[in-house]
Amino acid sequence: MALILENQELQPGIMKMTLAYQEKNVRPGQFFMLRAWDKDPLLSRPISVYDYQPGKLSFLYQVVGKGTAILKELRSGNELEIQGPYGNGFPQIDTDLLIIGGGIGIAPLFYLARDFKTKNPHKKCRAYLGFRDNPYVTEAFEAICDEVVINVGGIITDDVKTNNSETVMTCGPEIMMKAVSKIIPDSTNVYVSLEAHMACGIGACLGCSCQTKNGNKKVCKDGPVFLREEVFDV
Amino acid sequence: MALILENQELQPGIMKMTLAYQEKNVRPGQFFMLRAWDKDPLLSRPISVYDYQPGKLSFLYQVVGKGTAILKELRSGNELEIQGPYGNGFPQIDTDLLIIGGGIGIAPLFYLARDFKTKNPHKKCRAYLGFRDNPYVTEAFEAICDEVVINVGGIITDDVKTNNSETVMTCGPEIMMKAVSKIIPDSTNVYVSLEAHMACGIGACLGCSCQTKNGNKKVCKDGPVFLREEVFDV
Amino acid sequence: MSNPLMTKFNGIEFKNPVIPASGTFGFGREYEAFYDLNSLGGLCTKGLTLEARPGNNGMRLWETPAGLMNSIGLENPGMDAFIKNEWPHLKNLEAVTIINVGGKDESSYLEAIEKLNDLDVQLIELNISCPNVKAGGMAYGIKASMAEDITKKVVAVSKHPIMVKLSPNGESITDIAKACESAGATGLSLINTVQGMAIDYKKKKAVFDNLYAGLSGPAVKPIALRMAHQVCRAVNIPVMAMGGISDWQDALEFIMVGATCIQIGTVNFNHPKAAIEMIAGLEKYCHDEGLKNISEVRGII
Amino acid sequence: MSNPLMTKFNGIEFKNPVIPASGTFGFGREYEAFYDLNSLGGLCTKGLTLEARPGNNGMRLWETPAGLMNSIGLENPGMDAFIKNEWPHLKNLEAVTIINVGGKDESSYLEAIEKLNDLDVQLIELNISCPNVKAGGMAYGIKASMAEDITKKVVAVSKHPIMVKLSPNGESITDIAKACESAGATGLSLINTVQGMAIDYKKKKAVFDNLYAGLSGPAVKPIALRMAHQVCRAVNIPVMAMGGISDWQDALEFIMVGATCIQIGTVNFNHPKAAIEMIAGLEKYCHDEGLKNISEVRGII
Ligand SMILES: Cc1cc2nc3c(=O)[nH]c(=O)nc-3n(C[C@H](O)[C@H](O)[C@H](O)COP(=O)(O)OP(=O)(O)OC[C@H]3O[C@@H](n4cnc5c(N)ncnc54)[C@H](O)[C@@H]3O)c2cc1C
Ligand SMILES: Cc1cc2nc3c(=O)[nH]c(=O)nc-3n(C[C@H](O)[C@H](O)[C@H](O)COP(=O)(O)OP(=O)(O)OC[C@H]3O[C@@H](n4cnc5c(N)ncnc54)[C@H](O)[C@@H]3O)c2cc1C
Ligand SMILES: Cc1cc2nc3c(=O)[nH]c(=O)nc-3n(C[C@H](O)[C@H](O)[C@H](O)COP(=O)(O)O)c2cc1C
Ligand SMILES: Cc1cc2nc3c(=O)[nH]c(=O)nc-3n(C[C@H](O)[C@H](O)[C@H](O)COP(=O)(O)O)c2cc1C
Ligand code: FES
Ligand code: FES
Repeated sequence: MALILENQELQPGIMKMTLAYQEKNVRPGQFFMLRAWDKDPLLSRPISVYDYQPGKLSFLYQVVGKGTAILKELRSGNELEIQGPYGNGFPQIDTDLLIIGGGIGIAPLFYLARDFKTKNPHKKCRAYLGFRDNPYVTEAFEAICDEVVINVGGIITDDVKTNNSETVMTCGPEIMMKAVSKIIPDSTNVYVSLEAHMACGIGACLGCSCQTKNGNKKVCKDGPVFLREEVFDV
Repeated sequence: MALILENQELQPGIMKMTLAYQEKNVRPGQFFMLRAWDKDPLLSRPISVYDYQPGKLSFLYQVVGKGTAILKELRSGNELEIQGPYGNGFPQIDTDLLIIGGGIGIAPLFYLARDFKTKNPHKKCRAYLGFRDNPYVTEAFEAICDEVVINVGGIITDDVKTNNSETVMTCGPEIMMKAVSKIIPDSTNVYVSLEAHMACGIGACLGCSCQTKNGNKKVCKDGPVFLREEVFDV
Repeated sequence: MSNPLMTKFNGIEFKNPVIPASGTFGFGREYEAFYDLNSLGGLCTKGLTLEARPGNNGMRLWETPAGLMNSIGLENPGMDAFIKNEWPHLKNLEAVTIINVGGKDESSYLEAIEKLNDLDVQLIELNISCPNVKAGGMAYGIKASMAEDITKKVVAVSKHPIMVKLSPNGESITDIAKACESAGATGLSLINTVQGMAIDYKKKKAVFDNLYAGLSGPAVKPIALRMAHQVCRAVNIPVMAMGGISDWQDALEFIMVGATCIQIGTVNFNHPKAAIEMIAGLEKYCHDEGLKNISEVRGII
Repeated sequence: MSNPLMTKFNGIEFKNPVIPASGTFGFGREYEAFYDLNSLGGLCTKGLTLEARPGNNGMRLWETPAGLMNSIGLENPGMDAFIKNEWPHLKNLEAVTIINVGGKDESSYLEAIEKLNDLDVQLIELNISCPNVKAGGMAYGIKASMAEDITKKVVAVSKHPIMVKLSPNGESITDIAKACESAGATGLSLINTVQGMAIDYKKKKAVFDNLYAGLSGPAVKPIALRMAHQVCRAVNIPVMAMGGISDWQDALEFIMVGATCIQIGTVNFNHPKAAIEMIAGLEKYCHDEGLKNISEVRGII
């Protein structure tokens, strides 16, 4: 059980939750399985790490259904069950970083950017963040990144310009990530973070299988981060 | 939805909850179906009226399983769903009143006693209240009744003395109510308040049927209060 | 604008396809405190048998995760008492009253059905699928040959259309459905409760005197939906589907797999206004989707 | 004091009767992060087929009230890869490794079974009940005659004891159970998932590419308990029961109706330490009740 330090609504239906967390080291792009209920709903919910520093773990999540609605009701001082960190996470890179996030898909990109800039203070990190309507946590990105482009209501990929010195990491609706994969030149590495319905989160149920160029992979264990050419036709 | 004004633990596992309630007039011995959850648990929970005055409705309940555990977690300011008042309730009488309650079975007897003394200030109301261990709400009864005998850890029926000027009303474990029915002379009317697992609470499912001398009766609608000779072999 | 929920079930008009299920709605009266029964498409009576039945002894209800088990055992006042005490009230409703008839053997089914011949009944639901009575009931509903036989005989003596209520506990439900169709059923309804068991481990005993009881509620919805889909594809008579329907979205799913009407059971207990909220939800859905009639999405899956 | 949970299943010793179920535990490795696999009575592998299978396309998981639907479609590396990559790790466990074998036709079952003849396997679970693959799988498990036939042939070619895993979706489960017994099965396990359906009403589509999928979890427990009770009374070979078991109390109920061991599936997902907590709970129960062995309450209902 983890203690909730804060669970705050940033925009209608967009929550940020911070927990006291001492257990393990956490890498950008990893996720936890959350639950704050007994048998209903049955499954735990996969949520990416929005930020992590020793002692503190944050999530940024959108209220979409039953599980996230329950999470929303939690208050600081309540506890919840978390399992993780799970998944491979984003790789360490030695180029500049370009992150492209759509909607709640920006969640795993913040810790990614912060960690990258901490380890590589002299490298550049640029961000394109797209929102359907009210943006959120953009100041957090602005405080970290060298450049942040925010797009509200439009198509984020229309804005994107890149150069060969960057590696691209993206998370958002699949249609957006596919578009990103299309427009970024082949010479640039593009990593995409996938979603799938998950039961176990640890590779045991095969419920999150996705077809890749190298056979079936488990989004929870082999992913959620994949090279674009492994999972999309580009 | 009804607003919770107070939900307080009186003794370990014994809760008193007070709601703002304007809807209907409520009689002693009636109950409500309570729920503060979506689909799990599935059914609402029958809980007797512990006290009622215009604008305010109280329950006294014991935490025994899933439903009551959820009720326990509610705080003032939260809301919960209530349906009712249901059931026949205790009858109006023109004799003195002797109430005999065992454990959480005392819940419906308090409003009964208070209502009786309000309507019949010159009649006597005596109470025997039995508890396995820590007693609760005894002061409330003492403030209302002419005489209160409290028994902790013993057999309440060993204490009971009655006289022909009284009507007896009892609620508690079935074994206690049967013992009460045995020891009270035939010339005295004894009313017992029964329990049964309930789904609808309104007489539609026939899940709470009990066999009586007059054929099957529904505890929720024809009861929960019955004359002892109708439901017990005496 | 015409009513987008108007539904014909083999010629019988229902104002909407929402119908409280047998055994969960008494004879309707209890729910009049919550809404006007005439806002319903129809309602289905508690299962009636020729003679009055006291029902089962012992525990009758047991909650399970997202489910309810019941062992009522067809407690009912018997057909004559029903006709005398309940029918006068029901026959004046605009909502279609469906009379659910059970039995313990062939002659008790047939006699009960015959008693209805003099009344102006629009639809009878023949319950050959109650898992809670020892003799008869489900026994007829788990073998296609027996289902066919009893249906044929009932259809022969009845002046009214017969809808057969199928059990999920028998052999292939499509075989049974086809057998009932060929025996002359006007329609089919499904599913009755799924046979289950509960144990009180502290008492080291089965919860129900009858050992087994019937499971209903959201827990069984996936099973009911699959069976509704199978049966709707297997027969050409209309189907009333049920099993775990809790809200208009659930109802819509059953319509999308082909159900003409839907029945709602357990949800009436925990949410007494479920039926009217469901009707409102379906109406709004038709409006939002621009459907002239809900039938435009019927059977699209 | 001797171990009150020690259990013999037709001669095979299990340290305790708790066994993670096929398809919910991979090949065990993932759960080593949560506890020592040797604290288990046994474990059951993901269903293996002769050839590798990629499993089903499209959505594979769907949550329902108190239940989980899956349409994995027996994704597995094939028998040879299993023997090469997983068996070396498993064969050294103290916990009994049960190898779950599926197939699409007779010859694929038999060949897969034969490949195991050279290994030192204690128990094979013959899966004739997977509702998620089109050819084979469940087809063998829904008719007693077919179940008998395939069991006989498998028993004939196998050097190892065969436990047949039964489907809840077929004709009378006791008939199928008896047929498998008479065909030479060493034991029976049940239930596999219950066939169900899910609809995404917004997309106006079935959720699963295969239309139907398998329902598991607490929702099905009452059904599983009833079937376990029926089967335990119908045969003289031991039964491993499963279906919705979430805690030691659930496990105990299945033992009380006669199960020798219990398997746990879905609960491993939402509560990865479920197995060891269940073992501890059952141990404490034996202690509190003064049982020398859990078998003293087996089959008491
Ligand atoms: C690796 C990973 C990381 C994620 N990180 C985040 C995050 O940081 N912030 C955030 O807001 N969301 C994130 N999601 C999506 C999040 O898991 C779902 O929004 C959430 O599970 C919905 O649960 P619910 O009960 O509110 O919705 P319901 O619709 O009631 O859920 C029903 C079932 O579907 C599953 N489900 C529904 N939507 C999704 C989805 N988009 N992806 C996976 N499963 C889904 C649920 O887990 C549940 O099993 C992530 C998903 C994955 C796979
Ligand atoms: C008319 C009536 C009035 C009642 N008044 C009170 C009261 O004032 N205070 C109080 O503490 N309790 C009262 N009870 C008992 C109360 O309803 C149960 O304790 C409660 O339903 C338990 O719910 P649970 O979820 O905590 O327990 P669980 O054991 O999880 O409940 C499982 C199921 O069993 C039913 N159930 C369990 N115990 C009982 C019981 N003793 N009676 C009826 N159903 C039961 C539940 O309603 C539920 O359907 C009353 C019961 C009835 C019938
Ligand atoms: C308490 C109860 C009593 C029932 N009695 C009858 C009955 O008398 N006749 C009948 O055909 N079905 C009866 N049923 C079955 C329901 O009509 C319905 O088929 C079943 O409950 C599945 O629907 P649900 O999940 O919406 O409840 C009963 C169900 C319940 C829960
Ligand atoms: C994701 C998943 C995969 C499964 N795969 C298999 C399998 O490969 N072989 C098999 O015999 N049963 C398989 N099953 C069925 C389980 O072993 C078990 O019979 C069923 O889930 C009921 O138990 P439970 O309710 O405890 O989950 C699978 C179940 C699930 C949920
Ligand atoms: S969620 Fe179970 S294998 Fe990925
Ligand atoms: S609880 Fe339904 S009739 Fe009494």
